Parts: sequence; structure tokens; C-alpha cells
Amino acid sequence: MSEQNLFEAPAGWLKSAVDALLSDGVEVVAPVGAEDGTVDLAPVSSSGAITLEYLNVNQPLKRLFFPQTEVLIEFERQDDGDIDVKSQSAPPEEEMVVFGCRPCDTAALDVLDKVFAWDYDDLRYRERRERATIVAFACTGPDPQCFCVPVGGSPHGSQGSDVLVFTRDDGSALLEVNTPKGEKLMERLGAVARPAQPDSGLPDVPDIHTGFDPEKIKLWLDDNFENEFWAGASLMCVGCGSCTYLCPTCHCFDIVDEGIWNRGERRRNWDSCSFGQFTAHASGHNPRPDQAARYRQRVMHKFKYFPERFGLVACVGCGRCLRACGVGQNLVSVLHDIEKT
Amino acid sequence: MSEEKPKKDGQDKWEPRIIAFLCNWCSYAGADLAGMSRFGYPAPIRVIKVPCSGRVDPLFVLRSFEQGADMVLVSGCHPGDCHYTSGNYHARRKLLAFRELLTFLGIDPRRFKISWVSAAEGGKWSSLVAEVTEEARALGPYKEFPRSVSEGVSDEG
Amino acid sequence: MIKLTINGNEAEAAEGQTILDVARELSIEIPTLCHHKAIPPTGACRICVVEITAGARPGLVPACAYPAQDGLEIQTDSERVRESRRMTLQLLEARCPEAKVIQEMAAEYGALDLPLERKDEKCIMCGLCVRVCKEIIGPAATCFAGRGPEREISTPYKLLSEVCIGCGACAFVCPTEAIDPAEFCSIALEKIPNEFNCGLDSRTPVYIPFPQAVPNKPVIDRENCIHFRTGGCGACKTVCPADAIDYDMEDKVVEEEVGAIVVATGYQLMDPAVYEEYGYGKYPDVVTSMEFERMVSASGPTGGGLHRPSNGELPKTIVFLQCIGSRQETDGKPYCSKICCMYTAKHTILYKHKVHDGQAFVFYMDVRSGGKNYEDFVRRVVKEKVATYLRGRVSKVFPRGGKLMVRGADTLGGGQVEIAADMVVLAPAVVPSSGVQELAQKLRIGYDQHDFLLEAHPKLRPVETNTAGVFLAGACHSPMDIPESVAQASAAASKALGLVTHERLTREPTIAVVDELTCNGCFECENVCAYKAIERKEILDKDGVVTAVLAHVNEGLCQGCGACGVTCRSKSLEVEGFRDLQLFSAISAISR
Amino acid sequence: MTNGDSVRGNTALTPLDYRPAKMRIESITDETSDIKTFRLTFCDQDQNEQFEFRAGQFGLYSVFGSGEATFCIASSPTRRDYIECSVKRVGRVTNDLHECNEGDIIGFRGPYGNWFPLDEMEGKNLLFVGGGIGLAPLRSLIWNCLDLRDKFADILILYGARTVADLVYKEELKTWRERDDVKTIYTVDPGGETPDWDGEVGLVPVVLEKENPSPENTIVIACGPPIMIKFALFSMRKLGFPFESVYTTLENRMKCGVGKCGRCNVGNRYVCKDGPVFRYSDLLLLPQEF
Amino acid sequence: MKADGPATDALRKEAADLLSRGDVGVVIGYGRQDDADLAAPVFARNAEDADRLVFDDHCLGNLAVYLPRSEIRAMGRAGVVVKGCDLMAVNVLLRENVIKREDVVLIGTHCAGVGEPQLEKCSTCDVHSPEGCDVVVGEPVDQPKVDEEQRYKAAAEIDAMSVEERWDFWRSQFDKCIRCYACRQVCPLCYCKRCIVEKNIPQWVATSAHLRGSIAWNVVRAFHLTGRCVGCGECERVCPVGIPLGAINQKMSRHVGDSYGFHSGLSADQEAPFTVWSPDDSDEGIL
Repeated sequence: MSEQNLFEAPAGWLKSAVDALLSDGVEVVAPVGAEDGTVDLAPVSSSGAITLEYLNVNQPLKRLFFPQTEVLIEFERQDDGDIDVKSQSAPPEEEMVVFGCRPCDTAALDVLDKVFAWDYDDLRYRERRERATIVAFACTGPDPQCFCVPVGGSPHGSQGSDVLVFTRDDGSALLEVNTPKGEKLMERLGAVARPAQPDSGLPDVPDIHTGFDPEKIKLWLDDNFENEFWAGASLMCVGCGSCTYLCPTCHCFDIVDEGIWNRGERRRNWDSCSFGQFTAHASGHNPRPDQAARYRQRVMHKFKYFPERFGLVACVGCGRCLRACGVGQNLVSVLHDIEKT
Repeated sequence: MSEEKPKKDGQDKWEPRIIAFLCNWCSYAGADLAGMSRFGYPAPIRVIKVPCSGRVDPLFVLRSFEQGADMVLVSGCHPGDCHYTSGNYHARRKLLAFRELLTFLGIDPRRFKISWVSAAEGGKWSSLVAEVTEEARALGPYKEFPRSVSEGVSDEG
Repeated sequence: MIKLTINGNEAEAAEGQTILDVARELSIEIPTLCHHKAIPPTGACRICVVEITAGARPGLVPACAYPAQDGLEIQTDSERVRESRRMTLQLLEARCPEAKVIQEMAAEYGALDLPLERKDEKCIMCGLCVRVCKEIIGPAATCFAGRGPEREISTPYKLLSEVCIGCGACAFVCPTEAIDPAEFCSIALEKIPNEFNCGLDSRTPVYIPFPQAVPNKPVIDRENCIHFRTGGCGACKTVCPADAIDYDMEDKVVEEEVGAIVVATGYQLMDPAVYEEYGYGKYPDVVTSMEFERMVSASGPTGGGLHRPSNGELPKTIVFLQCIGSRQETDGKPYCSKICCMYTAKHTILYKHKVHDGQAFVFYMDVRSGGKNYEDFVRRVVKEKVATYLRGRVSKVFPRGGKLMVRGADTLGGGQVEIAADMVVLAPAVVPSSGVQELAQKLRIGYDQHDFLLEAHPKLRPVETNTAGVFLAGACHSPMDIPESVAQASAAASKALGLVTHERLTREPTIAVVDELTCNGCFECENVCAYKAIERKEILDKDGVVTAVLAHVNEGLCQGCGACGVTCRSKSLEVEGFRDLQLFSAISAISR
Repeated sequence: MTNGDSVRGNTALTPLDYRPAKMRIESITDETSDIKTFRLTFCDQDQNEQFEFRAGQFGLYSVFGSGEATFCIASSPTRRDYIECSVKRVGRVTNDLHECNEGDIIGFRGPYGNWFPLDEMEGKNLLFVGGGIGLAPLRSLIWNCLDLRDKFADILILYGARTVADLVYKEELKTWRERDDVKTIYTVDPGGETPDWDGEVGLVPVVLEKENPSPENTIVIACGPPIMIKFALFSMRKLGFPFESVYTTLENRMKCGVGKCGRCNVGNRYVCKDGPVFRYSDLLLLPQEF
Repeated sequence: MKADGPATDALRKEAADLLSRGDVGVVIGYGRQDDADLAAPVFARNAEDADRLVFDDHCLGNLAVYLPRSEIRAMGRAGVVVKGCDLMAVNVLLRENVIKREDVVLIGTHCAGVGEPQLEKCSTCDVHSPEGCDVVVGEPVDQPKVDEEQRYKAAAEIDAMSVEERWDFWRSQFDKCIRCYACRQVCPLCYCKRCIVEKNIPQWVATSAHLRGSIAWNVVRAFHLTGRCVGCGECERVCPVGIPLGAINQKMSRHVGDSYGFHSGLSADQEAPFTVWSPDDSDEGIL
């Protein structure tokens, strides 16, 4: 990390940066608005498509590296009975720069990095991560559902991002470089951003009101695998996968084969521990037979098992699970309830 | 499968793939009769026999498209003639509603045919197949529909 | 126990039995006229006299009234007895030459040369009618009136009887058919048309439906029965020696669990009155083939006598019209009724037997005589000029001068023909019995557009239906003649036996099965199933508490159409042989 | 090498692209009405030579077009020319595997997971307790031990199934019984015997208690249906076996086999990584979610 | 409608009575959580819990979805708060033998419409006052005449497009689908023990979230609800990616309405349109 890690960029810098990168043949992914008002990260072919009006992108950052569905291998049965098996080709060679994700989502990459590279190194995930430089935008207006701070993050958290951008009201921005990848990007964007004065202060961190203590929660979880609490807390949960699919750290997946008579592909698809069939054996036995067990697994995994195994809480407080839940299931209330017990 | 690929016998004309579900008692017998009576009909039709048109699940239609069908035909006994007394009446309600749904979703209803062909209607079968095959040829390959194995295209969603 | 001898045969009799009773037990016939078992004997007619030769004072005694006594020796047919009867009969013959029974008896006893002047009555004044009415039925509507030669049976003051209930018991017991309550009963007594004889004659309210009925037992027609109408009468009960009449019996719905059902509902004839041109229903001498059949039947309403219904004369010219409603695409039945050609040929022969010098004509479209020896039969009719066959249709039948003019085309002979007929016989189309549609729906078997029941397969399963265990026999399936019906019935019977004589049923393997792990128990399959093969199965826990009610397929009923599986959203019902996986694979394979 | 790499590489960061090695079905043995044993060899000769695994490890076998399924390797690591797996027909992949013929090509990823503690077992008495198709992982270990017979003290194999027809590896059961250096007890559940059955009749735990083996210097390896394991452990406690010397295997559903898909987790353990072999005393510390 | 209005008071009293009498083991109702827009379900087990119940225009969800759940059944007889629209779903559950009438106590609420702004479905609601409940709380509201065109507006807009336009429209919608099955899970009528997508022998519906899989899923979902959907609109409301599922349901409801005169949910003893037939059904479009 070089001394100089702060850069100053004038209003309109994003447009210039994106155009510059695009003209270099770099794939640019940035927030794009849809008709229904949602904003999501998507590859852009010009800076014009980019929007900056959002609290957070609707779908989590993880899908750029761990797509919802991807081909792992392709196979074709030959006339002689042999089977031709091919790995699905690696992601494109060219770089990718991701603009506009929030610090909570980048923090979630730490969780994913751990899982996809412990013991066995998931090639596809790693290749996608390697080609991407992540330019996160610091959060200015968290909403009541946001709770990154109690889980160790911050609206200004730099965890997981190569460059963190603090946008000022006038459109100019302060860019904080956190990694060598970020440095490389800034070199490339020399024309867009210049080194900032050492006294350029960072903006104030906005308040996050929600508070709880993951340590205390873990202590309770340690002792309460069996507790009536779970049945009560999970009653309203209808067992859909929207919280897990929108969660930036959830990473469960399924592997399925699809195809026609002689050809097919093996795919990796997101899966969810909320689904009733997730752990069901072919015999009919299901280690997690009810929604209570499944909801418990979700909380336990994020706040107990994952910290025990990998040393960090598998929740970044993005609040998507609260916002997306169709029946009003609220993880933070549940955690509050746990803390109060 | 690429529809444009030349056929193995060297014939380079594209032919539609039409999957037909025929009830055992009427339409299949009708097709049989067409054969026995030496009525010719175009080759692209591929027949799957089912006990009754009432056995045809809309899933079959969907799956056929996924597997590469350019047209799907379901054929059963004429109303009132069902071997199982009412299977074709059930089929009629379900399949017409299903077609309504497909149409609403922009899946070209011309690619999903329903017909009644009795065991005695070898001639009707023959002319029906000729007619729908001609239509399928005119419609061309159903490229829009996402097939089970895409031709080299990754379809990450 | 009383011991006696009749005509040298030793016999035993119970206390209270008469000589007549004992003789009848020994099958020794003693003629009687005024005796009826329901009414205490009076010995009025003196026909039943027998001779006591020993054991009591010898002499002639009425067998119907004389009690059996120990040691009696009796001759029932001695010269003395016969002489006595002959004399009695001469007297009766003189009085009642009209009574058939007297005529017959008198002939048997040589009592026909009369020294006396004949009267022309029927009544022998035995008084059975009076006694039955008074002693058994009760109203005493009739009585003896007058004295001496003026004596007669009559209602009081010869008025219409207010007390007569019209039961007809008097007529029933009358040995000479001399009394008819319709003549004096104040209640209008309508004749009940005899259905079996196409209404050509009448029957009593208690009757045996038709000769050779199975079981050959009488039934009571409640609607017409006097007992059920008035509460009175009860004559049949009184007279029935087996005490078989029970007015309190109710119709019962009998439920039987059966392994097989054979449908043999037969056929009926289409009503030819819809074709006005033939004048059926308008001109009495236009009859249907069925009516003709009854007329010429020895057991029929006319005892085999063929008469014109209009005037009772012998029909000297008769015209048979074929295909009345059959093979008529537009206003009838498109099919051939199959049996008419043959029975009409038969009818012409029967006609010739009855009317030797008669002339028969047959209007036909084609003669269809497929069947063993059938063609020979028709040939014979034509060759031997039993009937004149005219190929063509009849356009009109109309009366002229006491005859029926039959105007039709003779397409072979050319031109129009007009025949002055005494009688016209129509061969209406064979149609299924009415109500067969309901029955078919109840049995869940198919029927065609003419309501003939559908076989499971026209070639391979001709007597089976789509519903397992239901078989067809006879004309309910299609018009067919007797040999064919018998063949089909035999086939149906053996199919049914094949089904019920095995401990296990054999069925097509392609039936639906339920996956109980995933069945939701919504029972939409139940509604869809045309065969009611979906049953509700209760799933019990170990304490016997019902935890779920799931679909279950009755393997004997399921025909494997698969409609249930399509209706099942959780795909918990699949038809073996056409399982989802099989069709899924078929779609993949066929898409190569 | 296959994705699982060798046992030695198990702790290294091994690249993973989920591509299975192709294996040819050499032979198929019908074990019961719904269990078949497949003998497989790598299509690539190099892989055949390099492939190593240890008893207890598993692999992901795939029928192309149908998917992957997890089974233990049922053959012994000491038999190096092939691997075997025994498969019960329960779901989509196993169904399609049962439809395969000799000569067909299937996929294999592995070996994955941990293994039975052969080092710890050296010099000890071994008690194998198996039920039903649970004999498959034991079979790998049993042959492994028998091939290295000198290293172990007494060996007792207690194996049971519901009925005689449900016993797997019938030929091998015979071979083991005929050996002098192994004691075998075979049993079927009451009612499951045939007229010519000469083994025991009774549930495995009952037969175990009747046999009353000494816990002294003994390692127990128990594999079978959960209900059998539960009662067998209960019996072992009665007989005085410490849970530290009892090993069993877990068979949670898994998709990746390499600690990522999140399906086999029991508490903070991954059955695919920390298992499938578990010391029973350790298992008791985990949430009872398997 | 205010949370502390008369409906809430009556509801609490009714629920407390039912619970304290032991008539029910649970009352499923709505409760407020902080100041969230959505009133989340409350499962009141005793009279004290009943005070957490509210009824106001935040009560969007259809609580009938909980009735088939084994956890709820295990609590015994269940009281459930139903708006008119929710009651229609209960009727279908009764018809399909999922629940028994004697196992539920239906606490109806007069409802003039919910949501801020009011949900689209409320403008075409025929059942502001539910009929056939065990008790109905709240102030009766006028039942305005429903504009029939309005009823099927969403579907009609799409119907007006050409086939190609519709295809483009739906393709872009289904492309968004993440296969979270929130639409299924929140649907009171999607109670299958095993959903068709979870059946893998054979796998009719690809589980992958690619266009093909998502078309199959959405087609099958819509078809399985044809003739059953009561138009509660929950599927569309909870869809995290905003697919207009209601329009599809509307279209199919209109189809069975127009073709067979069938309107789902009006009573518990209707015959589902796909389980019956008439020889007079239309043959239109059949060759």
C-alpha cells in the first residue's frame, strides 16, 4: 500500500471513469435503474445508463462472482458410448470494474472468499474475483433496516473494496484506495482523479440506529440449540428463499444436470436453507424437518457456526432480508429478542 | 440442437420438429388407419402415444418446446367419443386454458395445436398433418423459446 | 289315518278330506263344474259323482262333498258313474250349449244327442259366483233370482250393483265363463291391456307376465288390483293353495355386492307412428311386426287366429313393409336393424299357414340374409311364391273401400304399384330399450349416439365394456338376432365367470398408482375419474387416529386413462406404463 | 488427478472446477433387489495408477444428465486396480445408475472427506458393527484390515439386515466366515430369516449384548441405519465401551463434497470435510441434526 | 383505518374470549412491529397475547397461508383473522380438504381496503364484508359496484399487446426471477407437500434460474392456480424482483370466468372447473 491512498475526483468523474474504462475494453458493471424503480448492478455499455439514486442495489454483489446459475461442465455422449466432458470455459480474460456497490456488500465478499477458498479453491469464484476491481460507494443515507455497524461493518467500511468512494453533495468525490488492485485502477484513471490533499477529511459516518451485540447473541446461541424460542420466532416464516437469495453472504448451492438426449450441462444454482427440501434425504428422512429447525440454522450459521469456523459473523447488516420479507419477518427483532433473553 | 444444421442424409432443407401426443384409441388409430390406407403425410411429425388426450399434461407441451419442438400437437377422440367417456372433455378444458396462458405469455399459440381425429379419420389425420406441417414450415424454427441445451450460449440469469 | 280304496288303489286321507281331494292326490281325475277349492262344496252340479262299492252304503255320491271314510271302496269311472254323468250333461247341454266346457264334456260322455230342446245359455246355475262373492269377497253383489225356469243369477232388482267392487272373482270361478262383472258393476271396469301381447288383449291385475316367464310366477299389478285400490277383494289370497299372496310385501331395494354385471336390456321397436304415411295408429289394420307375431302365436291373444283388427275377417291380402325407420339417415336410424329381413320371411310363411289362399307382398330395400342358412330360407320364400318381394319403398298407405291401399314403387318391376291390402305389417327399427342411457351412466359404460352400449373393443373385446366387470349381451349392444344374442350372452357369461371364479383378478397393468408420501388429499382426482376408481384411504397413526385421508386407486375399477395424474398438481398419481418419467423420456428421445 | 486429489493433498488448497473423472463400469453385482455394487476403473490409465484413498472416504458419482450422488468407496484402498461402490436405488441419480450397463461411463469426483483412524486401530481388537447397506464403508475398512491382518488383534464382524434377502456382499460374508482370523456373527431381524438361514435371528443391538464382547483395548466401528446405530450405541454403553473408541459415519445430503454448498453442515462441522467418519464422543457435542 | 380503532378493539376482545375459553389453541392475526409498513403475523396463544392483535390498513398479508402448516395444526383449533379476500382462499382450502371447517374459527373483518396507497386489488373487491365467518369485527363498509373492466385491467393491458410484444415483456420479467419461490410460499393455495419443482423424477421444471427454468416455473405456477386463484395478490406483493404475477392470475381467472362461469373462492362447495366438464364446452381453436 503506497502512502498516497486518497484521491480527489471532480463532479462527473464517474462518467469519465466509466467511459475511459469502456474504451479500454474493460467490462464495467454499475448500478442501472429498471422500470419498476429497482436498481441493480449490470454491465453497462455507456456511462449514461448509470444511476446514483439508490440506497443499495436490489440484488447483492455476490452474484457477480457466484452467479445464481452457472454451467460447471458440459458433456456430450458420443456414438461409441464415450462421453465428452468439458469444463465450462473460464470467465473472460478482460478486467472488470464494479462501481457502486455498498460497503456492506463488499464486506460480504470476505465471507464468500473464506468459503470458496478454504481447503479447496473454487476456481470459478476465484477467477471472477481476480478479474474484478471493486469500487464501492460509501453509504450516505442508511435506512431503518440497515444494521451494518453492530455486525462489525460501517457505512464507510472499506472491507472488501479496492476503492471506496465518498461522494459529496456537489458530485465531486474522495476516493480511498485500499488494495493494490485499487492502486492499479487509480493509475489507470490518472486523468479522472488526482491525489488528494493530505488534509482532505472524510465525511462524517452516518448513524446506524439499530444496535445489538453479536458476542452476546453467540453466547446465547451456544446454549440454546434446543429452545422453544425457535418455534415461536419462525412461525411467521413461510419458508421462501428471498432472504437467502438477497443475502450478500448466503452461499448455499445446488448442483443439477440438465440436458437433452445426448448432451447436457451440470449447473451450479443458488439454493436456500429455508427450503423444506434442502436437507431432505432421498429416503424421506430430513434432518431439519420443520421451519423452526431451518430458521434456527440460518441464525446459527450466521452468528455462531460461521464465526466459530471462519472467525467472522456471516451477516453484514445490509438489511435486505428485512426489506424483502413478504410477511414481515425481522431478523433484527429476533436478534433483539435473543439479546433480551 | 441446431435447427439449421443440415440433415444427415444430405438434405439441407430445414424441417420443423413437430411432437404429437395421440390418444391410443382414436387419433393413434386414425394415424394407423392413414398408414394402412396408404394416405401419405409429411414426415416431420413425431408421435408419442398416450392412453387418452386427458393424459396429456401441459407439462408435456412445455417440455417438448424445451427439447426442441417447433410445434406441439395434441390429438384425441372427438367430443363424446372418448374411450374413457370423458378424458377428452377434461383435456379440452385444460389444454385450451393452457393455450390461453401460453398466448398471454407471448408463446405463439400457432405452435400449439389441438385436434380431434377419430379412429376412422385416416384421411383427416393425413390432411391435418400436411396442414400443420406446412404451417410449421412457414413459421420457421422456434428460436425464441429457450431450449434445454443452448447452442454454446451461456444463459446465466 | 283314514284308509280307503279308489279304483282299486289304496289311499290314505286326512280327517276332513273329501273323496275328490283324495282322488286328486292320487292323480285320478274326477270331472267337476261347480267345485272350487276355495269354496265349500255343495255338490250342485252332480258331475263329480262317484260310486261307493263298499265301506258304506253303496251308491252314487258327489265326490266333492262326500267325506273320505275308513274302509271306503270307490269307483270313479264305473258304468254307473258314467251313465249318471251323461245324463247330467245332457241336461246341462240342453241348457247351456254356449258353454265351451259343457260342450267338451258332453262330447266326452256322449251326451250330445239330446232328447231335449236346447236353450242358449251359459250359466249352469251352480252358484259358485254367488257364493264366492258372498262367502269370500263379501259384498254379495249377486244372488239367485226367480224360480223354476226363471231362475237366474242377477244383482238385486237387476240394477247396477253399488256393492260390487269389480274384483272379478265371480268370473274367475265361473266354470262356464257365464258371468262378467263389467255388466253389472257400478265401477267402470277397464280392461288392462296385456303388454306382452302388444295390448291386443287384456290381462288380470294378478298375472304371469308372459308364457315361459322366469320365474314363471304371477305378479300383482298394484295400480289395477282391486285389493290395492279398494282394500277389499283378496280373492287371490283366499284361493291360493300355497298361501303365496302377501299384500304387505313392499318393493325392496336389494343391494348385492357382485363381481360382474351382465347388461342384457334388449331392445324395443321404434314407434312407427312417426311416419304418418304408413298410417300406423290411424288405421287399425296397420300393425307392427311384433303385433303380427303375437297374432299368429298360438299362445297369443287370438290363440293363433289371424284376423283383421278392424273387422275380424281373415286378411286375404297382406303387405309387409321393411325398413320402417331403419337405414334412414334423415328421419330415422341410419343403421340396419338386421333382424327384420329374416323375421319378415318367417312371417310370410306363418301367414301362408294361416291363410292358405292369401297373398303376401313384401316391400324391401335389400334383403339382408347374412347368417347360416338364412339365404336359403329367403330364397325358399321367394321361389315357392310364399310372398311376392317388391324392391322399393312405399309412399303411402290409405284406406279405400274397406281395404288399405298400399302405394309404392317397384323399382325392379318398374313403375308404381298399388295393392289393396287387408292388413299391413310394418318392420320398425330396432332401438335400445328406453332408460338404457341412465343405466349406462350409472355403470359408467359408454354408449353410442343411438344409445346402443359400447363394447371395450369392436374386434377383440366385443362383450366387455370399458368398465371392468360389466359385460354386454344381446341387443343392448346392437340389433342382433337370437343366435347372435345367445352367442354373445354365452360369451358374456363365460367372461363374467372367468372373472368371478378366480381368487385374484387379472387386470391391465396400466392403472394409476398413488404416491402416498406426496398426495395432498385434495381429491380433485376423485372428481375427474370417470370410473369412480379413486377411493379415500384413511392413514392411521399407531394409536389408530386418522392422520390423513389420501387418495387410493381401486385397482379393479381403474382403466388407466391418466386424467387423474394430470389433475394432480403434486404429481402423486401416475399411470403405470405411462408414467411421467416414461413420457418425459419419450419426449427427450423423440426430440433427437 | 481427480479433483479430490490424493489424501495427502487434503489439507492443501486444491484447485476445484467440479469436473469429474470419467470411470468405466467394469462389472455390476446385484446385492439385493434394490442395491447394486459397481466396480469402476478410470478411463484414464494415469488416474488409475495415481488414485489413492483411505477407507471411509467418499466420492461423488455422476450419471451424466442425471446428476451427482454421494457414496462411500466400498472397496479397500489396498485393492488398487478399481474402486467399488454399492448403491441403493432411492432417487434420481441412483435410479439412473441402476439403469447403467457394464461398459457405461460415469463420472467420479473424490476421494473426499476423512477416513477411519487406521493408525489408532493398530494393535487393537476391532469390532465392526454393520446394518444393511451400512456394511459398504465397513467393507472397505474390513478388507483393508484383513489385508494388513498382522497389525490388529482380534477382529469381530457383527452384521445384520432386516431379512436374509437384504444382506449385502453375500459372497464376502461367506469368505470372512470361513477365515480363522476373523470372527463373524450375522443376524437378521426376527421374521426375516429363511428356512436355511444358519445365522442369528435378532436385532443387531440384541445380538451384540448377547455376544458381550470385551471393551478392553477395542475400537468399534459402527455403520448402519440411524435407528440401529442409536440402539447399538446404547448397548455398547451397557457393555462398557467408551464413546471415544466408537466410530461411525454420517451421511448427510451433500452436493459439492468439498465444504462449500452448505448442505451437509451439522453445527459448525461439514460432514464432507470433518466427516463422514466421526468419533461418537465428538458427535455427541454436535447439534443433533443429522 | 387506525390500528387502535374499533375493529382492533373488537378483534382483541373476540380473540381473548376464544383463547381464554379454550375454543382455539391459537389466533392468527396481524400485529405491528415498530413502525413498519407491513403488519406482520401474530400468533396469539393466550388472552394476553391477544392484545398484540391489530386490524388496520397495514394488514396486507393473507393469513390463510398458515392454516395448512403442521406447526399451526399442532396447536389445535386455529382462529384466523380474514379479510373478505382472504376468506376466499379459506374457501378453496376447505373445498380441497386441506382444512376442515370445524378446525378453524374464522374471524372476519370488514375491510374497506388495505395498503398505502391502497392495493390495486382493493378497488375491485367484491367482499368488503366477508360472509360465512364465525364472527365479523369492525364497522361494515359499503360495497361499491365494481367496474368489470377494472377488475381485469392488468391482464387487459398485456392482452392488448401483440404476441411478440408480450413475449418480450414476459421474457424480461422472467429473466428477473430468482426462483426464491416467495410467490409459492406465500400463496395459501400452494400447500403441496412436494411442489412439482421439487420432484426430480422426472424434473419437469428446471430449478436453474435461467430463462427456460423461470418460464417453466411461472407457467406451471400459473396453471396450477388456474381455476383456484382467488386473486389475493400476495404472490405479486412479495416478489422481491417485482414480476407482475397478478396479471397472469387475472388472465386465467378471467378465462375460467368467461368460459365456465367459474369464480374461485366464493364458497367452499364449488366444483373446480378442471375437475368437471360439459359437452357444450367450447371447441374453438381445435382442429
